[in-house]
Amino acid sequence: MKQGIFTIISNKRIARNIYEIVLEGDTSAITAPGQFVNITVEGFFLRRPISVCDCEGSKLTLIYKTVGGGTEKLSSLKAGEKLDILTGLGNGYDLSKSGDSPILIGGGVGVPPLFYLAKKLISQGKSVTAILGFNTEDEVFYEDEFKRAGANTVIVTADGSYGKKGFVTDALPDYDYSFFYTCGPEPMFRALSKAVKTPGQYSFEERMGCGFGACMGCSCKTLTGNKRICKEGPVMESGEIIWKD
Amino acid sequence: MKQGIFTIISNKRIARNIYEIVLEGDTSAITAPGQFVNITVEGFFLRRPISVCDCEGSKLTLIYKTVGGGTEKLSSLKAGEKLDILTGLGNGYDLSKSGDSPILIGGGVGVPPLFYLAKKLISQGKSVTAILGFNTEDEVFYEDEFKRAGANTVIVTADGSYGKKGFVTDALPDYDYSFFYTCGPEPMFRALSKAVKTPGQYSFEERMGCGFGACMGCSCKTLTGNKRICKEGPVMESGEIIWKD
Amino acid sequence: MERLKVNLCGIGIDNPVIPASGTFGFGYEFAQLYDINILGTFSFKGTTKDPRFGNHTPRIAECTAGMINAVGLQNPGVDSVIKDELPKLKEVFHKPVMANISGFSVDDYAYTCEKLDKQEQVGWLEVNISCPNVHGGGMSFGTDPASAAEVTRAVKAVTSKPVIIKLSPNVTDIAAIAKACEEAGADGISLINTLLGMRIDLKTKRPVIANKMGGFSGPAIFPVALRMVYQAANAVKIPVIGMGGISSAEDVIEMMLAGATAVQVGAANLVDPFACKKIIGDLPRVMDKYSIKNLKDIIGGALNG
Amino acid sequence: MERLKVNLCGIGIDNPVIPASGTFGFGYEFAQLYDINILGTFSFKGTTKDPRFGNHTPRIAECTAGMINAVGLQNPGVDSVIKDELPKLKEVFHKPVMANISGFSVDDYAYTCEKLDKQEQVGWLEVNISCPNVHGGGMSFGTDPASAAEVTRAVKAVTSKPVIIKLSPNVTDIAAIAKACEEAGADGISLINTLLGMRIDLKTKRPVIANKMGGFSGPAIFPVALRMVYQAANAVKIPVIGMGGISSAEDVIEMMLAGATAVQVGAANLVDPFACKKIIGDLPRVMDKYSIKNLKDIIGGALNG
Repeated sequence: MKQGIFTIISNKRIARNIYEIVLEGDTSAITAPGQFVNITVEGFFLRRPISVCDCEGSKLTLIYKTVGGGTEKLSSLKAGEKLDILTGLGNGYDLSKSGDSPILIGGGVGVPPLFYLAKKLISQGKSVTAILGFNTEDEVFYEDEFKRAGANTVIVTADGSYGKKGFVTDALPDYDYSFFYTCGPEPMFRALSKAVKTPGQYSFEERMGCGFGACMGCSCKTLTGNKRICKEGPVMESGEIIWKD
Repeated sequence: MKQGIFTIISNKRIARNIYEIVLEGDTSAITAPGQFVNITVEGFFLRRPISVCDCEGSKLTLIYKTVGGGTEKLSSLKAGEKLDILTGLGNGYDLSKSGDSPILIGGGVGVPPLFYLAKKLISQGKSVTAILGFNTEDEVFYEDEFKRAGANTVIVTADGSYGKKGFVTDALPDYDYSFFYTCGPEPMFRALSKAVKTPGQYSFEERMGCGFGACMGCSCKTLTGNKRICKEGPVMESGEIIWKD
Repeated sequence: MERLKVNLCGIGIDNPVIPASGTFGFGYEFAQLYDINILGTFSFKGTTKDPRFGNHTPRIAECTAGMINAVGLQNPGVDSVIKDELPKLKEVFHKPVMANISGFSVDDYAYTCEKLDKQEQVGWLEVNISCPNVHGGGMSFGTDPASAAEVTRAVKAVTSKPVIIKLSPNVTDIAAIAKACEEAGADGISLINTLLGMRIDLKTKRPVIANKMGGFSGPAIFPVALRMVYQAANAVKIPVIGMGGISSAEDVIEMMLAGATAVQVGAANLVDPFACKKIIGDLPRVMDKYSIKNLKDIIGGALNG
Repeated sequence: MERLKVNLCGIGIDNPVIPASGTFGFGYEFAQLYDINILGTFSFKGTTKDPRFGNHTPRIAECTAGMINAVGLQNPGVDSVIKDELPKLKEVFHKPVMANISGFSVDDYAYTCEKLDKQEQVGWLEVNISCPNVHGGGMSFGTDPASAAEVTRAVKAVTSKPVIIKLSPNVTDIAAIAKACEEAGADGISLINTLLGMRIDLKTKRPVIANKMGGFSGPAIFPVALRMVYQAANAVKIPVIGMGGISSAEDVIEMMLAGATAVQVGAANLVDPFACKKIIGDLPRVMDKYSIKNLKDIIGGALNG
């Protein structure tokens, strides 16, 4: 983990309530896709944890949804403004488990970390399929980016207004895969856990105090013991998760 | 009283810890020299009350001293930034009492409201003398402005590093005057109250909650009853003040 | 607007937004800024049997997201309030007003409440029991269930209008105090009064305010206020007026979900004289955002069960 | 640096800055960021007799200038703390550490304190009495002078190191609790623990945290903390550790003027992991600004007389 001051290069709306912010700064603490950063937003006490969507050299790309005052304030910031950010938080996805043809399954604002993951896997010569689920057409983002990165990209929308109609679990049976990586809402996870045919990794969300393991605010029980989602997580193995119903 | 959004035209240091800020906005509520405005500084709960130093058309000039976090934040603001300001607060000085040759006696950061007063009195054809007291040379400000406005201007410094050495009360006996107007620290007021040869008006300072008479945070006792320094004050008649020792 | 209306102790009010006592004077300063008849009502300056100048200055200290005041109940006394203030108020405010009463003995409270109860402009009597009991070793009436009940009974015995007891938050068990007031006949309770707070001036190394300690208010105290309103509303059946750091329409809704029938807005009026007008104006939009049709339907929505 | 040194219950510490229990874990996360030996000491994660997972999530809610937590004393239990955590801590921290102990019965406290008292890394025992007393109807030990004294006596009977009782602020009379602990043999007191607070989610209309209420901390509570430290320091002669919203060197000095011999920094560590390092670094400059030669000289500087 590192604390750094980042400069905003761009901060623009890319879908309904969805923003992409590109930052310049010291990204050396970011070691794996699936990690997150924690951002101080002036006027708000707690930092805002946001997963890494892309990271190249000193360029850090994040995608966030405006869900309250903090993210709305963040969305109002302009190029050139500075942000205090803790980087390199969480464990991230384990690329060594992917096999030759991993599948990436994202839901809504859970899609961004999978983009960085897709790029890394493809750079290792893997054949990557990405199933990206959204509620409706105007919430869809990053389809072209995934395609340009070389992922076999499938968009599904719950209302069928764009791509295939239905949920990610409706599209999943059409594909063979060696391993899965997913990020999205827990209802999607629960459906997925019954539909997947291989082991995989899930990236979880929880309200966090610190984001670096100090406050125990985001603990969860797993088959391999208590874990802090911000520290031993957010990525968990399919085999260790205890599903609440 | 009016609430208005003002735009900063300039905000610059003019003496040690002393800043002059020029603002553009609706000044129609400002009706008399000696009134003050109350400024919201982002990140601070209470507004900062500052007396009016000059007001011409939509142009409002204030002079303030950096005494803590709020005024330090204010001094960091740049031209073009906006401020939420309550204007036209307090009673202000009564020009009708000046007579032909009023004397204005200011101490340190108490000098600014006397500048607006001097301009108004001179515009009414009065012969104005201004005795402005400071601790030391690098705290002196607005000497030229008073002179250009047409006031017979005398600077005194406690350490003699500039102008006449001593306190305003040392300079006072050199002049005849029909009435006095003063603003400054209370020790100066107490000394002045024993030295003046005519009635006059004092402008007082107190920690304020609201600045417009709602909270009773700045009440004081006078010979004419309880007064709120922010509402029935800040200007009081020499004859009504009860001096604490 | 129908969807904002609530019923406070048998009196319907157009909306639940009520400026808190001590932050709105007797209304005139604000009446010069906007038509204060848009308010549900307001609670006027705390009134005592005899005139009071209050504490020495400084009476005010600033805090992160709040302020401390130690005004000390400055007011002209109940007779002058009836003779001078209420007639002036009548010209600018045409709704029932909430009378706020303080005292330093049980008899004080009864004496002042009985006089104000007879004024037709007065709709409710809000009794501030956070004052020191001079016959009880100076401990506040509001910190002891028995004293709180004693004041409530004494006031109820000599009045006919709804009596709302304003509770002090500086207690171990707010539910016990609330229950004691209800059992003693209170028609409603309001909380929280200010938290006892303090600041020290690093330059002088002395307390900032002359009275050393004072009442801490502002957005900083909202989570404590919300918790106590929730605990009190769980403990009593009479209406609860929630207050403490409310400064937005969102805060009003959160406080009502915790069990408040109406809310009071205090410190916010001092830093933004238009705060209550803005909050009332924002309510319909914020209600729409959270799919709330009528405010009265959300009262206590987050309570157990 | 000599001018920052203070003496805490007979143990000299290099400076009065102490990360508060529950915000610093067992130190490792922070040891990766800076040399934690620059700290006066730190108070480690609240330890209980048996391992605890704590409360359901969400455990965290945000507030204006603060946060609410309801972690529920998650910890591996005293045996694992001694076997696993302390040896790991020894590698990164070479000063006496403050052990923080919680319990749900008087015997719990005595059992856990006795074990930790024997660890040579442990310099002080900080006993958190804000926990519910399962044999006392669930009321917190810290809300009743007799219960607070009972815990203090039981712990003192089985320990040799300085015992510091950590007080709950959710009480009517903090001075009475502080006195009871002193009379029962406490070597020091620390306060304030978190204020009980709550937030409600306007979208779900339910409390934000699973446990409904939780401990409110952060800069918002500083004026209440300062007031209680001032009241407690006026009431007892034993050292007082002040805490509650401290996030700057200025706050440290203000708290010491109110009577604190040392201070704890809590929530600030969570939003800025370098907070304590920055505060210690800023102290000399801020002391110069306010003409303070040695910190130990300002302890209680604003107290009566």
